[in-house]
This record gives sequence, C-alpha cells and structure tokens, in this order.
Amino acid sequence: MTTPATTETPSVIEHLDRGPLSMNEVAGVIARDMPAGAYANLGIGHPTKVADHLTADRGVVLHTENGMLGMGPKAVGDQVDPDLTNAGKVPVTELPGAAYFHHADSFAMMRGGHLDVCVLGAYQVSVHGDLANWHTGGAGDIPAVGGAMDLAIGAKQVFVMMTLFTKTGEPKIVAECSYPLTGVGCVSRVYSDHAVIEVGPDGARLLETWGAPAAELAERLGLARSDQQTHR
Amino acid sequence: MTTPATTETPSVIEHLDRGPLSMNEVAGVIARDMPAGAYANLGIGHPTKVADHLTADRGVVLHTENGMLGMGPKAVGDQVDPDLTNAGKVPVTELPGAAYFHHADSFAMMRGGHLDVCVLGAYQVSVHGDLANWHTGGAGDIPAVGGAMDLAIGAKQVFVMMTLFTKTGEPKIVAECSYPLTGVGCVSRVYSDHAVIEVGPDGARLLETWGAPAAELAERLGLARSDQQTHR
Amino acid sequence: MTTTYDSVDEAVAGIEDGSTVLVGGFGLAGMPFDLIDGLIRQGASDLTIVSNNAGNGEVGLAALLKAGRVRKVICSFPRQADSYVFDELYRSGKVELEVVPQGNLAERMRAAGAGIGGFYSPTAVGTPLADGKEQRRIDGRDYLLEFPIKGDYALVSAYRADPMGNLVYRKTARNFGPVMATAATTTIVQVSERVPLGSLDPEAVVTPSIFVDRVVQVDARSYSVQGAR
Amino acid sequence: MTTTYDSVDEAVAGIEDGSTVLVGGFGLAGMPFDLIDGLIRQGASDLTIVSNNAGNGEVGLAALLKAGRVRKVICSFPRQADSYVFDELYRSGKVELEVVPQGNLAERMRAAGAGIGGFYSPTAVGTPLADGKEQRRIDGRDYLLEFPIKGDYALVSAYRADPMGNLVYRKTARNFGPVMATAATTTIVQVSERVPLGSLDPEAVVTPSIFVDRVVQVDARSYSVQGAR
Repeated sequence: MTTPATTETPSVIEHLDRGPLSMNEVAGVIARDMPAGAYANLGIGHPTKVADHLTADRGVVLHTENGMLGMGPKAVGDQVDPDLTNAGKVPVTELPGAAYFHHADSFAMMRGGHLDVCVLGAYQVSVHGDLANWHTGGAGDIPAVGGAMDLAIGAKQVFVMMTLFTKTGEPKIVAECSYPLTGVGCVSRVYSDHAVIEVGPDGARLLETWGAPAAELAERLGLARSDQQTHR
Repeated sequence: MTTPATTETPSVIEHLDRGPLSMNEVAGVIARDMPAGAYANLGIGHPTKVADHLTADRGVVLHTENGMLGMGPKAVGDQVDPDLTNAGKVPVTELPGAAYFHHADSFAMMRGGHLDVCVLGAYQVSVHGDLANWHTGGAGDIPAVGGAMDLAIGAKQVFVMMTLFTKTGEPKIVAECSYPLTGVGCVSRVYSDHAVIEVGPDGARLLETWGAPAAELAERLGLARSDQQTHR
Repeated sequence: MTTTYDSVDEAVAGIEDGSTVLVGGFGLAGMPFDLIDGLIRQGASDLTIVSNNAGNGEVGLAALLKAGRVRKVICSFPRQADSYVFDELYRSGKVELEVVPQGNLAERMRAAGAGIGGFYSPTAVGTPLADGKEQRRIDGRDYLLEFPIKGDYALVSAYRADPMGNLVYRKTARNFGPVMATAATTTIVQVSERVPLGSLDPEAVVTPSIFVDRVVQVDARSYSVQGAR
Repeated sequence: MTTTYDSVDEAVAGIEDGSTVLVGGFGLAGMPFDLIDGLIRQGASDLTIVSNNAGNGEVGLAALLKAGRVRKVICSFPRQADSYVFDELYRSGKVELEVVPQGNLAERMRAAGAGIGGFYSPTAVGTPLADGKEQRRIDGRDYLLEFPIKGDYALVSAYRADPMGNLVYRKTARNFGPVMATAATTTIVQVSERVPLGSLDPEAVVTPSIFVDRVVQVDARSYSVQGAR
C-alpha cells in the first residue's frame, strides 16, 4: 500500500506496509524510473541487475564502456564467448541493432554526454551530488579507478545504487564525502534500500521511502525535517 | 644521358642532353623517388599525376584525405560513382585492400605522422622549407585553405611539385616566402621542371637538374654557387 | 531515441532561427541535398553553417545562401569553380566567413561530440590562421589551442539506417557525416535505404544509433543524379 | 609497410630494454597472450606497460611482471580478484603505478596517434587524480590538461588480417586495440586468421594497414581457451 505523505513532505511517497528493499528490488525501482528509449550504462556489480528488470518494450539500450551498444543479458551455456563481455568482464550477449566500437570512441560517447543514464555504486554521496566510489583512501589500498570517473561526469543523469547505511549504521548520504572523490556534483539521484533521494545544488530531498516514514529517515540521515532539502 | 657533376656540386646529377621537364615528367620523377610500400597522399591537381607513374609492384598505397586508403586510378565510364571521389572531387576507383574512414580519423592519420609522403603544389617554398600554397594574399581573394595546412605538417616527408619559376621568370624558391604561409619548415624536397631541390634547416641544395647545369640554376635562384647550400 | 519520419519536411521541423547547423558532405559526395532543400522550405534564417565547402552552383548550400538564410559560414574551402553565390555574398559583406583548416574543422567537431574542452593542434602554426589563437610548446613542438564546434543540428546523408537509427555510409560519402552526428544536439539523417533491425553487421556500424535523432528515407536516384554532376 | 611473420618470436624481435609497450585487451578479451609470452622469451626488461589492467593469475601481463621485466605500469584498474602478482610487486615497491581513468587512458593514446599535443578532459576534476594537473575553465566547465601517451611498441590482438595488414576485430575484444595501433611507433598484431587480399569489406576495416607494422597468426584455440577462463 502506498501512502502519499501530506504533512511535512508534500511530494514524498512512503511505502510503510513493508520493510526496506532488497538490492534486487532497488534494481527494479531504477528500472521503473528509467526513461523509455534511454541509452544507459549500468557499470559493474549491483547496478547490472537493473537489466533483469528492463522489459524489451521499454526500448532501453544498454552501453558497456568496453565498446558496445545493444548489450543483451548475461551469456549462459553455449552463449559464452570470451570476446563478448561487459565492463565487469562477465560474458554477455548481443541484441539485434547492436554496435561495436573501440575504447576511445566508447568513452567519447560517454564524455560527450550522449548517454541518458548511468547507474553506479558508491561508498558515499554528498547532498550536493559529489560521488565517492573508487577508493577507500586506506593507506594499504591499491588505487584502481577503471571507468568510474569517466562515467560519473559523462551521462546526462547519474543514478547511484547503494545501501543507505553502512554495516555499522552510518549514513552514506553525507554533507561532505570523507572518501576520495570520483566526481563533483555529478549524481542526480540515489536509489537505496530505504529511499530514493534526489541530490544536487539544492541539497538532498527524499522522494520515496520503504519501511519507514520520510521524517524518520531524514532524522537518521541528518537532513532538515522541514522540507528534506537542506542538510543540517 | 646523365652527367654527374664533379666540380662544385659533388652530388648533383645534371641532365644536360635535354630541356626542362614537363609537369608530367616531374610526376614521373616523384614516382621514381617514392619509397616502395610508402603510404602517400597526392593532394589535388598536378600532384595527382604522380599516381599514373606508380606501378603496382611498387606497393605504394594512396591516401585521400576525404576518407580512404587504397585509392585507385581515376574512374572512367561506368566506374564513375558519385560516392567515390578524391580530395579534388574527381571520381576515382578502389583497389583491393582499401579502407574507408571518416574525416576526423582521416586527418588524425595525417596529423599523427603516419603518412610517409605527401605531395603538394606551391606558390613559393623557402630555402628552409616554409610552404606558401593556399592564398595569394590578394585583397580581393577569398581565403580557402582546405586540407593544405594539415597535409603540410602531417606527413613524414612533404614533397612540393611546381614549376621552378613564375610565368614572369621569378624564382619560386625564395629566402623568405612573401605569400601567406601554409606551414613552417615542413617541406623536405621540391620537384620542379628544372631541378630537384632539397630544402630544410641547412638551406637549399640542388640534387638533380634538367636542361641546365646546377651552377646556372643556382645563379638564377640566388643560391650560393659554392655548395648550393646557403641562400645569399 | 531515434524517430523515423515519412517526409523531409517533418524531419527538419523546428529548426530555430539563429541555429548552428552542421552540414555533411565533401563536394557533392555525402551532401544531404534533400535535407537542405527541406531547410530552405522550413524557413529558418540567421543560420551559422558549418560545412567543408560553401556550395556549388545554385543547389544545396548555394541555394540556402542565395535565399538569404545564412549569417555565417565556417568551412575549410569556400572557393570553388562554381561557388559564385557564396563569392558574391562574401564580397558584398552579406555573409561572414571563418576559414578553418579541414583537419581542425573535423577535430573540433569531434571534440564537441567527445566532451573535450579544447585541444592542441600543430596545424596552422606560423600561418595567418594562427592569429588570435593561443600557442603552446609541448615536448618541443608548437601547437595552437583549438576549441570545439558544437551544432544545434546536424544534417547528414548516410546510405542505410536500421529502425534504431544505426547508420552505415558508402565509400567516401562517409566523410564528415559520422563526426557531425556526434557533435550536434539534434542529428537529422537522410538515407537511401531503410533496412530491418538486425540486418546491419554490428561490427560494421559506423554511426551507432545513440547519435541519431531523426531519420528520413529519400529517393536514392535524386541523390545519385546530383552527385554525378 | 606491414610484414607478416611466421612465428611470434620473429614478430616481437628487437624490443629494446626501457621501451614503453602498449598492451591491448580488457580483462582477457583482446589480450595478446601469445605476443606477451613472446616478449617474455625475448627478454626485454625495464619496460613501461600501458594497459587497462595489470594482469590476472600468473599468465600474460602477470607473468611478465613476475619475470621482473616491468618498471612501471600505467593502467586504469590494476586491482582485480586475481591480480596478486602485481599487488605484491606494488606493495613491496618493485613496480611503479600511474592510475589513469579509463577514458583518459584511451583518449591520451588516441591523441598520441592523432598528433594532438594535449587536450582538456572533464574527467577527474576535483578528485585526487587531478593532483599536479593543469586545470582550466572553458565555457563554464572545468577541465584538466592531459598529455598523449605514445608507445614504442603496441601489442594487439585482432581477429583477421589481410596481407596488407588491414584488421578487423571480434565483438568487445576490439576495445583498446585500434587505439593502441595508432599510438605506437611499431605495432605488432597477433591474429586468429589471415585472409586473402580483397576479402575484408573496405567499409568495415577497423584498423587500416597504415597503422600495422608486423602481423603473426596464432592458434585461435589457445586464445579462446585463455579467454574462457
């Protein structure tokens, strides 16, 4: 059951009849919000699950930065071809209307702002849309950025898919990222187990919640309760 | 008959048993000097005649900046295809092993120094290899550069094909170009009706003459007679 | 997302006065004649046209120029044997001209499409076309700083399109088309043939559909006749 | 001019100590395993390797690293589940690392091949990877100045070559190959198939022969087995 909140948060949708979403369900919500006919990049890891929720009639065309548009589902059995993988090096398939191109052309496509949506994981996202997803900053860690920084600045909209809190309960939406940045002001929305949150120049705003009212989540996240638009 | 000069110009070859070359014969000399297996661009106009003197066994591959490697001879009769022209917009043919590419890739190929030789026409060439071939500098002239400046700086060697003197007898090899420049220090050799002349950082040097001894041409060109290496 | 139109007039609808329009073609090869004729009917004026040439005879870009719709031409080679329409407008001060070396023209559009803010090109160093440009020595060689040329619209002629908008070209008619398709907000393409989904080899697609907004099929014969002039 | 060799050892002959070697492949797809094995046998050391990753398990680049031949790695993503050879060398200070965002890595090699002296990229602005780079605001957006990465050699895996050296690739094994082929003084290519002159579609050639110096055919099966790991 969906309960439109009417008091403090006029536009937020609260799903209070259930608990938080699984990451697979989060993928479903992202798929729901993907514009019809969008060209989208789903990065690696969790975000690639969004593809499982996109039906053909939506006309979403998937880009993988290792040189392909029109990527199909993961390859199974005889479909596995070592020459055809996604950016996570997982064997995938090819859909009719696909096109291959080399790495410079593929990243030109991203950097040039031609992709409609990119979905990335994150360690932290700031209320203003800064993204930290490539490096924990730990002294012993080997830095490895891959295509994350290019993806972060390339798409018209960058969606982040992540759990809203760390395993120890710390919010991953923050006033300022403490981890090394991947990009500045690049994220437009965060899709998480507890909520969909808009971020950007005007701060963070809860759009939709699961398992808890917006006011409660705003409190846990340290967002101002009055309109969820300003970080305290 | 070939008469190697032995006095003042130890390496110059003087062809004194005949008059100056026709432009078609100049094209033949350029073809003779084209390295086997070279990738070459013949620009537009006169230099395209070099192709007529290149036999298949030389393995020279022709580039045209409007997007092709492996260009064949001019198209005749039924071969004419409006979608297949050279840079001078003349219909041409395609040889086995040809490849098409777009304009940015084509000029990247040139600018990146991958062509071995480019042959261009010129108004003037300085003894140090400066090239003027795009604009007379006349007040009423409409400037039009085309690919000349890109070609001038792109190939490993730039050959100029031109008459050595203007219709009024002025040398077109000069101490400094009076026409607007196309490129600085970019020409390596001038092939003309009267002589082949090396130009570059050390000045101009006659390599081969037709119809007149090197000393006489050096005098007309204002090159120092002692070794033809320095412009007076 | 790519939309396929039944008529040229629908395909060029909405082009605003003052737009920058990238027009493909090198001479006649790859020139989108039908789209240019549509643009003339459509009526947009005060246009900046970016193309390699500035029109031949009284067709295509020459007709657009003659109709008084063009404020400025950015091209590499305006002067041709039959470019008298442009020549007269230019000499009488009725059209502005920016001459750009052909490779810089292509690369500046490539930069616009690739999200590159500027690049250092060795072309034109030491020439009059370097005037006003920032020069920089890198690794012992001199370069000029060149900025992107972005179009509001691109008019491109291709050979075949599938229903998604993937394109292939024919021979040297490819020229500026694929670059311009990446560099414009809205890319409008005329094609000789429309082919079913899955019939283009994914290894051989030249312009992926992501760069294509509108497609219209035109009579292949008319293009061919024009090109053979 | 392209030379076709009968053996991998001939194809990789002459690579000097201290060379910068561009190595194609993204993960295992397009990885030139046979050429890397040849390079290990050939013995060149003190190498700078430019590649997307820094080796998997103990094969390919990992084997080259393990053999102590690599002074520096320039890559976007060294850390992988099975990159323990690199990890240990890096942590013990035996190999240098320059991490470059994947798109900048590709574009910097493209610039080397295209004669571009430098370019302004929006990638990595405001991040630790911007440290030491020149920043410039162009048209309201911030960019970093990036310089070309040029190779002395490129090792590339392609699908088919004709006798001139024209290349086509297969699916996403294309990745860095065509870019690296343009960016190296000497480009060495392993192919699964050699095909007669005229059998590659000129419209679909991905790497024109001008970029290819040496070609050697390798056993397709061995590549396939490696890739399927």
